[in-house]
Amino acid sequence: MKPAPFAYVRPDSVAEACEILAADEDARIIAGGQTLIPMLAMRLARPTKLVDIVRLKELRGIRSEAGAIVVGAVTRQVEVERSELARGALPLLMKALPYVGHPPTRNRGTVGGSIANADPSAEIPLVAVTLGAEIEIENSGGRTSMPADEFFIGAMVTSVMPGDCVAAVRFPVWSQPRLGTGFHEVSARQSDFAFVAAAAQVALDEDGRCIDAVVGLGGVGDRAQRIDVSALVGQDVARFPVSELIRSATEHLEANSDLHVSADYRRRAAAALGARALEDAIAEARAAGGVVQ
Amino acid sequence: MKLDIGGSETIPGSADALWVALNDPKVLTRCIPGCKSMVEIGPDAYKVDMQLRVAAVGGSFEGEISLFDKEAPRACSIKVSGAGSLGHGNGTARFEIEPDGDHSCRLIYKGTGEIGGLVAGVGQRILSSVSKHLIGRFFAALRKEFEAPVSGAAE
Amino acid sequence: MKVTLKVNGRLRTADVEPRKTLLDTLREDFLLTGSHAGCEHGVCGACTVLIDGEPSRACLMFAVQADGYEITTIEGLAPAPGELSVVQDAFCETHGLQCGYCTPGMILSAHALLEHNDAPTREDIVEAISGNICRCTGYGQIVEAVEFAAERLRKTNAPRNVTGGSDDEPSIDPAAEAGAREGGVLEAAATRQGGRQ
Amino acid sequence: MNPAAPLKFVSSNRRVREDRRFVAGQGRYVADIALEGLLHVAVVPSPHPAARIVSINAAEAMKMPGVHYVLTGEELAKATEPLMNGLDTPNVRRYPLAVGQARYAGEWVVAVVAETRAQAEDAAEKVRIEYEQLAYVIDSEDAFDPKSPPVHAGHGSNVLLDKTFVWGEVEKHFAESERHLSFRVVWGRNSTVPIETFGVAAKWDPWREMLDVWASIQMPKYPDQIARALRIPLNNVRVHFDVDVGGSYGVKRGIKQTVLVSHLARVLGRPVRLIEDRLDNMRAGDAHGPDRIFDVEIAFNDDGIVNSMKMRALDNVGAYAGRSPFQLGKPIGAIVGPYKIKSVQYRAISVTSNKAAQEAVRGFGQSPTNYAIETAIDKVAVALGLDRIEVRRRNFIRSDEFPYLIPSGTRYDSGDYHTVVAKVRAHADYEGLIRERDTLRAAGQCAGIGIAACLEPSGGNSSFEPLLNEKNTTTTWMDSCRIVVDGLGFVTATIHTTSSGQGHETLVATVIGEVLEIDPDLIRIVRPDSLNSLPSNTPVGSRMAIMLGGAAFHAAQKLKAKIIKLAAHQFGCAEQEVIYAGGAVSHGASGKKLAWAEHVNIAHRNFHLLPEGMEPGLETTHVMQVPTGTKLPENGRVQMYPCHSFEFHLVLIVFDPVIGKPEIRRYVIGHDCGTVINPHIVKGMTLGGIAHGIGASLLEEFVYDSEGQMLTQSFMDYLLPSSHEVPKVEIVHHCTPSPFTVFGQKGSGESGYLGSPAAISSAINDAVAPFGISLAKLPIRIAAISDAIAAAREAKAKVKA
Repeated sequence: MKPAPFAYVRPDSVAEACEILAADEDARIIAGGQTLIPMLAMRLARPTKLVDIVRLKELRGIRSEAGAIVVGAVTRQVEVERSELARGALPLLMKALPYVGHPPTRNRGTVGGSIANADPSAEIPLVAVTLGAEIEIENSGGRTSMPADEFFIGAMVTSVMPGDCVAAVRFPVWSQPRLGTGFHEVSARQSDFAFVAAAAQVALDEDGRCIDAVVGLGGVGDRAQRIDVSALVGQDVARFPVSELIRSATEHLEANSDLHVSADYRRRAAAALGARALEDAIAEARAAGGVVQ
Repeated sequence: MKLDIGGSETIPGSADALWVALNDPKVLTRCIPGCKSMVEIGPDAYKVDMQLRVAAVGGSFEGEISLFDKEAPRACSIKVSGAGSLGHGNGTARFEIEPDGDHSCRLIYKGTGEIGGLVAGVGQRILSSVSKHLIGRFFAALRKEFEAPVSGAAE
Repeated sequence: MKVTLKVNGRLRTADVEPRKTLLDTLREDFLLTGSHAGCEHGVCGACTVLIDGEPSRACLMFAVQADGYEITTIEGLAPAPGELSVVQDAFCETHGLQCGYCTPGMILSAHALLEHNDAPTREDIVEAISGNICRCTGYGQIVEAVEFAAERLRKTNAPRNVTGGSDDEPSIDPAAEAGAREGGVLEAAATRQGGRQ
Repeated sequence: MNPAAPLKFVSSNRRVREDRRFVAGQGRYVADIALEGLLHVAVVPSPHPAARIVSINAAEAMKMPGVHYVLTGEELAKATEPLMNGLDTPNVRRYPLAVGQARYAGEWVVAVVAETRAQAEDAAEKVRIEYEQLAYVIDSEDAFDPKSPPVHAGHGSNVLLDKTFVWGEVEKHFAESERHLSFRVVWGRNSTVPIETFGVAAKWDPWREMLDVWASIQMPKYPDQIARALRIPLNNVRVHFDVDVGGSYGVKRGIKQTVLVSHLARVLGRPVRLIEDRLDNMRAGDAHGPDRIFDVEIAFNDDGIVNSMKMRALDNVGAYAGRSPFQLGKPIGAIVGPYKIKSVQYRAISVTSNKAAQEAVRGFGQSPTNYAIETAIDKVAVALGLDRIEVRRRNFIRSDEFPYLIPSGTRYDSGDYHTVVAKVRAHADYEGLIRERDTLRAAGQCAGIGIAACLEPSGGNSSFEPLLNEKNTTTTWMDSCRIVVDGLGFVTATIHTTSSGQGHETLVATVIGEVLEIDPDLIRIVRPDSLNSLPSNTPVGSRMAIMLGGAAFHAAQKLKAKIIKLAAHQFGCAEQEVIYAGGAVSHGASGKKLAWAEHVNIAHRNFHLLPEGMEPGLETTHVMQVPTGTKLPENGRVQMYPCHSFEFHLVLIVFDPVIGKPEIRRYVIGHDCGTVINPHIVKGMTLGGIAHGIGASLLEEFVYDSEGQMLTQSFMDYLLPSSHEVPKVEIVHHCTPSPFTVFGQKGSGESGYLGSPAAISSAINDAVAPFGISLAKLPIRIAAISDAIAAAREAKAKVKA
């Protein structure tokens, strides 16, 4: 299992990387390589050239910026796990990260790599979609950004064009004091691809009414998706039939089947885990500050 | 790995125009994702060369496409088979065209495919998603043929 | 391409194709065969090495990507020839292995865990080794080994291995002992017996 | 030795001596062996499950950089004999590369040799093969149908074996029994899948006419098979046994790989190596395990006593068969499990199909059969509303009934099943476990207790071969040990096979140390090459503690006898008058004593002091025959294995009814393998076996789709348990020594694995029982549990409506 031959370049800047990519449509970016290298080894992928961006400082780091946390594309997943900044501001991402691969792959895998790879089961894209993150893309024209929901098109398919480089992910930070998150997933083994993953984040007011709530599901269909839980907003969460809401929101989801689980299974698990994630988020938010009812 | 495909697409063209387009190897070459050439090897039979790519995954395929059970201009069956570095596949589908006004029609399709070899052996988890995406790309390209006709498109 | 890698504290140079993995380079160019190929697609962990102290898959990195990092392989763990690290010795103590194929990667993962946590819970250990598949042991004695190593590391000021030397090689000099008549060579070490105290 | 003397080294918690080199990364596996001028092989797999090979065009491949050779099946077949067949099926021929026709998707069709593996893979892509697809058959029952397309046209059908045994008065017992029940269970195709794939390197020296082979091998008669296939004298083959094997548990047979590589080494005059990559290994390492459908009928009474059983086992061996059909034969030696079932009808059917070939897997077919038997016992208990442990207790052979002759002709050596079960019950607090289960159920969870009791036949007799193939008249499966005391008094002993983590060096040193009363750590154990070896049948069938341990014991006894004779001669007394202790011999009456070094000195240097007729030097050898294995089968009955270890599993599993992901909350195993030689090793085997069984019952399967394509070619879809999936296991020990072995030891290399799939299935079925459903196919996937519960709930809702 050895890759087909390719050339290797390590440009000094994102601009240079974009130039190389634009000039050769068969060139591919490599960052952490934790997904790309197996594909190379099996010869599923056979680029002419690998453009190694993992050491580009301009793509690295975690910073707080205008109501968001911006994570540079080549920031390793383990660096986010260990980041105090992320821990405080992105509790949902922190809950999801332990499910990403296993420790050795998180040591090398990058946040941008996971985004660019767009696996329908991947946790980081799920959190990005759930929170409505923006994906920053750089190319010869400069940097633009795009909502995660538009960025992900299907399994391994994104809006990235030849010559584009995912530069950063801008996760919105919720500032409400009563914030709660929930994350659940089911997979055959803990470190496997999720059959279904569910993420939820909720903000409550002093009285326990929902100010904002989001629920996202991964692994069910071709890409991570948000489900509509807007009915919860303005409601007293203590009295709201959460599982009913999730059940109706997931009833007609398009779901895939594979040799491990059926589409029906995915729909059932989506309803169950979605409800569990939302319930967890609500419980956490109720426990956070304010008056617990 | 078996794949069931099926659905219907609205095409912004007349049923007759769609029929002509679907029988035109030039149109098909443009619409089939990754298709580099289609060479006629017999009546309604073509040899195709494809350079398929979905994200990082890609490979070259050689195969054949044939049309049969034609009921012009309303229905036909298509048979596709091919093999390449990623594996091999074959499938048949039945197309039916229903007029939907003067300048629009519906293309209803249903079929089954089978994918084997490497890509089925290591990628079964996302194979159906990827196939759906490719079919989607085909129809998007087909619609484009009618929205903004380029030279050589069906009239 | 020429690459210069820092492996086990030493700079090593090799001329490799870009497609050559760090694993194959370590094994073929540097003859460090303690890192093993199990799946070559990042699942089994037999190729685990430490990169800047963190367990990583040597099959999921090309040698051309690896310059500038501190790479530690199993060969870099033993303090001296014939002498084992605390973690290595603990694996011997609990028999945390059978065929030995996954063992180097497993030990490096355990080593990295204990570097930053010398009082890991069972869950911490299970998580730390979850990327290393062992087909032989069912992990029970591996978890015990890591617990035992942690315990020893916490008492790191106490002399290690007070019960005697290694168990495999005779520590006595056969030539010196060969002349002994009473008792004879073979009884000399009969009291040295392995086993946890 | 003195049976009353306490054991000094045996059963003590000594370190495993092999471990030191492995923890240092100093194991020496086949991929680590450096050979000057080594060439590498990549193979081209067939994409089709059945296809005629119309043409092969290697012109482009030959032009690729670094390429030395492209070998086809036709060429190889001309130069070699077909690989060994276990059954008498001469038209089911197998060669390392497909000849004329490919019979499963993934089968190796062409081999490419190049300077590097990467170059070989580059060139392999350029080989153009034209196929004509043929009809194929995948499903086992379809393959059994005479109308199915035969995988081997020359054989005429897909049935390799269809043999019905009737042991005892089955029909009478069925007629007399108050109740009957029948069911089907399916054991999905899985295997042991060691982390090291199979690898082999071969070098041919035309001047010495010597083929040197290094391989990660666990294959009985491996050198013989190489020589036969290559048509060269056996003494032209030198297999190096001092290669560490990265796990096997049965499957590392590798004969096709070896013949392929050896042929290439001869043709090219350069050493050649093939290390399967994971894709090669999964799809065509020919190392898949049993793939079996059981139809079982049980006749029993209202009190739960099982009188008789009819079992039909249909096994799908895939496209080719070496010894794999015999995996239906070994279970005959424990066909009634630990129970006093009076009669059995057993129909063993082995079919070919267009799947990859099957190979021996840990337990050699016993674990699937145990799963079927234990499912039957659970069903009897459920049918009668009796406690499942109680039903087992009622049917167990009692400890005072051993040796116990079972209907199929094997005499079980010893056991105390009731006591083991009682100890487990007490340790686990069975009643408390039931309360815990019921509490979980009341809280809306699915919870179930799993129970399995089973035997591990051990000692490596292979009487199933003559039983299933009358042309085979083999009645010995010996193993050997040689002990040499050198001129300075140091002891070296030999093992004549490879080792894949079972601790044979520790075993042999411990046994010899025990007999000679010397420190085992001072005994060196070596694995000479095959030309310097005594007979061995490799560590198959949980045989090494019994056979290699036995051989070492007897060789040491011979050595001790020689020393005693030598010393008595010096003392001028009878041998009976001297006492051997700690390597020294003393004569009580005279107070004379001769130390170890003095025996050594006399034997090595003082011929004039030796008793008449004694050979100089200190060296002894013992070739051991399997205890109890002496006869050919008679009337379908045979003494199969000498020893029978016992294990009893008690498991609590819980899962959410919608998510369906089983969590093993508690796992207790009672284990009795007689005298334990090294507790670390036995513990490791048991824990590892349970983990392996967790894989077989919940996660692992080689899945083929209806078109004959394998969907699980990587570790992303073939799922081996990680540390997260294996719970902490509690082991309850018991020791019932075997009367047939030197220390009372029994085998333990398959322990845990033989019962854990049955126990886990039992727990899950107990958990879903409230829904009125059962899950009858392993592995039991998460979705299968959840889907079945959902369907049951829906059906119930419909009835209500």
